[in-house]
Amino acid sequence: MSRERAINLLLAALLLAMPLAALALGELFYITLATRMAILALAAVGLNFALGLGGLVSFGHAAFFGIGGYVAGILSSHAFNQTPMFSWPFEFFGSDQMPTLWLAAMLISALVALPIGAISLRTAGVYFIMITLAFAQMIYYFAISWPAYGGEDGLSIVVRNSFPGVNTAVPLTFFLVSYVLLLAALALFALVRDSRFGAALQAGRQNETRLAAVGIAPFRIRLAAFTISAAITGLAGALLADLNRFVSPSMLSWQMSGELIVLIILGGTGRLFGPVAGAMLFVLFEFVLGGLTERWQFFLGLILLGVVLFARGGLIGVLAGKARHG
Amino acid sequence: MAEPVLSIRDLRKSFGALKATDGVSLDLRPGEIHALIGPNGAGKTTLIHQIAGGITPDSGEIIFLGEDIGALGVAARARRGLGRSFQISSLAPEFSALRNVMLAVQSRQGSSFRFFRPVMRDLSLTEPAMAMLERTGLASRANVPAAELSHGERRQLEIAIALALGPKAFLLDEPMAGMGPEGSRALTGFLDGLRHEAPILLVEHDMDAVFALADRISVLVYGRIIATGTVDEIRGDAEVRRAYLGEQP
Amino acid sequence: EPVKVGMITTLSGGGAGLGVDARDGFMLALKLAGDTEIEVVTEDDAMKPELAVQIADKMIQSDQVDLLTGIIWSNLAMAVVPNAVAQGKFYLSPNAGPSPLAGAKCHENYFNVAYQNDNFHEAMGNYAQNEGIKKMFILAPNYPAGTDSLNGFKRYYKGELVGEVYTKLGQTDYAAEIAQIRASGADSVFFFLPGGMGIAFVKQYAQSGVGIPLMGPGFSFSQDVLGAIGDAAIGAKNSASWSKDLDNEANKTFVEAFQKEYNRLPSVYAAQAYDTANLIVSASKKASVKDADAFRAALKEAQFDSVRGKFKFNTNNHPIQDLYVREVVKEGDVLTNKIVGTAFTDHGDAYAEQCKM
Amino acid sequence: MTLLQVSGLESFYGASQALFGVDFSVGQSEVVALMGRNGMGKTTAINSVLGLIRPRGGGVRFIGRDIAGMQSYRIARLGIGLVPEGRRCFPNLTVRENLVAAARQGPWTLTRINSLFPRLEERQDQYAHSLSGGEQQMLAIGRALMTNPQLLILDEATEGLAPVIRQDIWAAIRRLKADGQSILVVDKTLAELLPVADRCFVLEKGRTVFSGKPDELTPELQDRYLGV
Amino acid sequence: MSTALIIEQLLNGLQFGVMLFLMAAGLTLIFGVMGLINLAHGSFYMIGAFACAAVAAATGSFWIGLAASLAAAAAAGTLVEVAVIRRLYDRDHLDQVLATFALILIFSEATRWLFGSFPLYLDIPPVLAGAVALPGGAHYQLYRLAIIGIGVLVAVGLYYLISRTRLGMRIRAGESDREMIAALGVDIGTLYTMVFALGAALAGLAGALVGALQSVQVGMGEPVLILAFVVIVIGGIGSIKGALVGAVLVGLTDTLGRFLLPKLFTVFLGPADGATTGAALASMLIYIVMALILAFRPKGLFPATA
Ligand SMILES: Nc1ncnc2c1ncn2[C@@H]1O[C@H](COP(=O)(O)OP(=O)(O)OP(=O)(O)O)[C@@H](O)[C@H]1O
Ligand SMILES: Nc1ncnc2c1ncn2[C@@H]1O[C@H](COP(=O)(O)OP(=O)(O)OP(=O)(O)O)[C@@H](O)[C@H]1O
Ligand SMILES: [Mg+2]
Ligand SMILES: [Mg+2]
Repeated sequence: MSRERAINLLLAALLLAMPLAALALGELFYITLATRMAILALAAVGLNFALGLGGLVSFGHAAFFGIGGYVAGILSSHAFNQTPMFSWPFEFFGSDQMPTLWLAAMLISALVALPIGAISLRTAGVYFIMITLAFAQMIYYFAISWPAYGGEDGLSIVVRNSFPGVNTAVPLTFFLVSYVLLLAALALFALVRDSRFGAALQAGRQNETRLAAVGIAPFRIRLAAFTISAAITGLAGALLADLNRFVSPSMLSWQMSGELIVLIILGGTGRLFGPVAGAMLFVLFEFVLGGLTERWQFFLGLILLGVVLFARGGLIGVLAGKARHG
Repeated sequence: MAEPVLSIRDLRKSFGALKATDGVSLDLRPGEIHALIGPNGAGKTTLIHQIAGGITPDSGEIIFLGEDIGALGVAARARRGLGRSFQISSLAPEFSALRNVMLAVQSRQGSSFRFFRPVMRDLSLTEPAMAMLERTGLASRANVPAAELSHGERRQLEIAIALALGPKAFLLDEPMAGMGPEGSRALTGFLDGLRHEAPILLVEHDMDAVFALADRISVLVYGRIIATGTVDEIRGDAEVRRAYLGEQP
Repeated sequence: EPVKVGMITTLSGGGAGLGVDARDGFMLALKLAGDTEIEVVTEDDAMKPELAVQIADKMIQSDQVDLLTGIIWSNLAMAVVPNAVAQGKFYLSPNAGPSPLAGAKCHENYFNVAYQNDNFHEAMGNYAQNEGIKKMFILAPNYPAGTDSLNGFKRYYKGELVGEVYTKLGQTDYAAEIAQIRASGADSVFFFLPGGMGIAFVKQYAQSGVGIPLMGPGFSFSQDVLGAIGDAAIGAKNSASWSKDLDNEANKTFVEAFQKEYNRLPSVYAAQAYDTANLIVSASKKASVKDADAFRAALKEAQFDSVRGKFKFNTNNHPIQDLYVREVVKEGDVLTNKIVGTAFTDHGDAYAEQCKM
Repeated sequence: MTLLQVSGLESFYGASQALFGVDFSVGQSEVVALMGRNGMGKTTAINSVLGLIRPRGGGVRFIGRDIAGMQSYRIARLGIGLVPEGRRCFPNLTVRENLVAAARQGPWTLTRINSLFPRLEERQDQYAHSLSGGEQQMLAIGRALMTNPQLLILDEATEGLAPVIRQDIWAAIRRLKADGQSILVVDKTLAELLPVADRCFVLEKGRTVFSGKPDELTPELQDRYLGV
Repeated sequence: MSTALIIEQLLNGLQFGVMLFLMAAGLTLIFGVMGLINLAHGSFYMIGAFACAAVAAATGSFWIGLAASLAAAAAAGTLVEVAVIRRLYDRDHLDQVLATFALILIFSEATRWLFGSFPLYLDIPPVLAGAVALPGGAHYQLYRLAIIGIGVLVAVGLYYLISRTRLGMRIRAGESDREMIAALGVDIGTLYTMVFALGAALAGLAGALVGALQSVQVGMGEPVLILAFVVIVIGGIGSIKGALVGAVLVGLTDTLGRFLLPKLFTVFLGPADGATTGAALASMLIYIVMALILAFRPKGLFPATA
């Protein structure tokens, strides 16, 4: 077993152990904290399909995160209030079933990602960063000023949506649901990374000309990756909405996009568990420092700076050493 | 005479005032090595790029296996069977030599939209790729990332990738460049055999190799072909000597 | 009976001034009351709704607080309040009062000690109406609080609107809007631009020399921003439920103590938070916070000395209070407000009827 | 006088060692050939001399100073001009800009470069990224000459050049040598290299395995070390 | 709608554009030319504004404040380059993102620590108060005209520096291949420190100049950061001309959009709904324009190299 794999297992175990320990100690909040870590990690794993594998630095992934959240929020608010969302061609009253919401969140995020990706992928490098930002900003400003679902004030979800057979209102249950989804996404990531598709995607990141010259058109590969990536981030958005029982445009903001990128870099760019390590670390810092001092952002900044300067390749980079290239 | 595999008709391309390709017509026949030589900046690489699809010509036709491929993209042309090597090595730097070659094998086998099967455990990818590395003498470096190969080794890898595509025609842009005497000699022998698999359009400044290999030579100067002929014809051509060969021993 | 209070407020970034004032006002009240039973944990929300929710969860689940308070911004309140009251905690708002929480989504454990968001705007609308201003130009950012603001204003102002403009949230250059104001032929301009937007607007407005009188809700001319606006603010009319020169004992004590303690003048946020703290103190004296029903009743009675003079809760737990019109003046070299009129007496809000409680 | 003296040089890429003890030297007004098969460490040795790779063992002395571990810009300013392997022209600069950006005073001027490579003058306002391979090679040589170095290092500088131009380059090298310029050359065409070289060093697997005059490099040795 | 108003709005758009350019000028150097992703650009802008406000308040002179803003931002820039950026040149570009993200947090909180939580006062200097009359009945503020002037001067100066001097060539060379330019004997490290400091100083200058029109408060740099990136990317990274044209385009689009779109929608939807819908669209407008430009010209309006 490689060192990196051992660290990955350890991280997965730690994340699982945290809420269990919390439960044993009666510290319920740490379950919520762990859930948040898992969900942010999931969002970042989503982004990692595009960024880590494809080198597509999307500075607009908050759009999908937020769309996922809003899909969950909107569908469940209609279900809760028993008001139809639309009545043609059939009456649709939304849903408060998590599987339905997840599916819808992933589907709609993917559907939005498709045209955005198709246009954005005409550009490359920093231009890609900025054009994805542009699309996210459009959606953000739309959400802020669109009154139907609360605008900038956001939309609350009155009761947590349900999952057949379990009680999601129990914090641990909801954590487990999120955790399992995170593991599933990680497994998918690992599979895709090592597959033919993943090989093409990664080759495109390293050298687009080379990829095309062997007969694989980079555009379609990337568009597919971007869409998958958006769908997973959208799924995370739906979960976060349920955790917070609230969605608002701040989930769509550029700061959120930036934060997702930061999570990946913090954990280790291009690593399977990079987003997980990053999310765990970031949420932990935010939580611990926030409780210690009012100037927590200053110290958070210092710590992050320390990580970039002294931990080459992020947290996993430091622990596991140089990445091995297949 | 057999139908040409690749046929270029009156191709033109200008960069501003510069006519980089100025009405070039050229055939590549089955089984031949057709060398394209000419001074630096004559437009050889530009011509290769146009055939491979990286640059769109201003006018003219490119017929490959009886089909006009002028409207196709780079990847589509590669899949039709145009295998190329780059004058300045172009590799996936983080991938090992083996994975660089596997990429070509994967493309040759069809769709890259396969999400689940790990490539490194896929013998249908690794075995042909390894075979190509063996043929080009890079087998011992199979697991070294391309970025860590020496210059000459990268040049060899370029060839291995082009081979792995199993193309119906090769476009090789200065394959000898950067290879030591030993490498050049080996590659010369290698290309000599390769022409039976697919014809080669060979751009090369190494005249020993060109004279040893070429069935026909075209000389490109300022975007125009000034002469086409056998080795002996070109060697004897006064203008070619003046413009390109210089004082050959 | 000890009460544990969780204060979530904005202590970093551009909006920190408001949070700092609210916290300081709150703490001052506890200090003056000499109450050692009330323990406060404070945390910075950085103006992010998600973070505010996380902190609320932590305070409720981990710190075991009995009640929450402190949030400045409506969107953060919307994120935190429904969650907190659903977990059986009390929430006392020292500032934000979004309309859903006053109406359909009101809750027995949610008390707003400040105002319903529309109040200040309604007051200004009423003032403009009573003053007989013929042509108004009105301006606010394009987000719910902005549209609510202009709707609040229009609820009482019935004259002609020669311009109704919605700006971009976070906009910093207003040359284009000012040009429109200049060309509109308005008699007066009402604007609602919170935080830095307001500072930028008023400065640029003064620099442009347009000269049509400005009015707005108290936020844009509150003590925390007046220093940054400078003399450009002098003469502007604004509405608030409180002013430093309000003539009552509680207020005198408050203003004096605040200046002494923090070496600056208090703002309306400080005043509201000060009242919030005093309300908690008054209720905790009457009932144990562990007895939710009794404590709720004690809160509802609102028997504390408000710096606003009289204070009582409406059916939706929002204040019924007087609203004043103030004018920015210079005292020595300090800019501040003085009351020039009363816009409403015993004013409630427009959403109370929708509240089924 | 010895201009450059390299002894026992050891260099690493990360953890993997590439040079295990390389020795060579270049004297004043001398043309020295550094030879070896692909991947034997020629480029690594050159990069170590210039401080592009920090040597971990051995000594590098240039005009009597110890330059091992010095920053590469200082080394270059002492008077070493490099034509790197793979050209490395600045793609976002025009031909002219490439030439003048790092130029230093001396006999080599833009005019002289332009007369050496008329092709460059024709293309002077073109960005280097769109130059042909050979043009880039000329530019890399011109750029190094423009720094007016005491020691010129050519790492495969004739790669990709047309035979006529290559003849010109070798002619130029001979002229430079006649003018007293010291040159260290790596090149694959022995037929052209050996006649101009005063001394040869051969590397194998990161070690110097031969040093001597070109005529001492017998066909057997050539076959053993260079595969000719 | 009078012609005077339309002329004035066009001028406003132009002015806003040049102001955007001024705000983006430092970033053009650091990001556009040196190729460093610097999210902390807005922090330098903020530092400039705070330095100017504090010094102007202490000395009573805007001009001394302006000098202080240049000095403070340049000092901060030097510090950042030497302590942080320098260590990241041979790393993945993304490390710069994380590092400068951390710097935003540090600078914002440090500024609040030093200057308190409340916005500071900074007004335009008295000599530049007032307006000049323009033909057609419009008049225009002197200070804003001065900003246009300075913006254009900075643009010309930068253009000259980057395109015409050897220093500019070396910076650009360093962007594409640091190792190679060093191997040619150029002390690229020190050069980059200096240029980074210059970029920071320009950001500080913009902060001071624009700060006099806006609110000098913590966090003021963040919206600027995004706008500055937008401007540079629309224009084409590395091109000064592009940045200027991009800025003016954004300025005009934004101003005219804010002005005209609500009017347009009012015709269909009535005053209140029309105004909000128009405003919503107006706030998305520059991003729509940016997306359109990049969709059709994937390297911006003036790609620096083909
Ligand atoms: N995008 C471009 N813009 C302007 N000029 C170009 C462009 N691309 C190529 N050129 C010019 O066109 C000419 C032909 O270039 P090309 O690379 O085809 O030459 P080549 O024959 O391959 O030369 P070499 O043997 O040196 O590689 C050169 O003079 C080159 O500078
Ligand atoms: N960036 C690198 N990282 C790791 N290893 C490297 C790197 N560059 C070169 N090497 C290795 O160092 C050894 C020496 O390489 P070097 O480039 O010095 O050879 P060379 O003699 O110049 O060969 P060539 O004639 O092919 O240019 C080779 O084994 C090569 O694989
Ligand atoms: Mg070529
Ligand atoms: Mg080499």
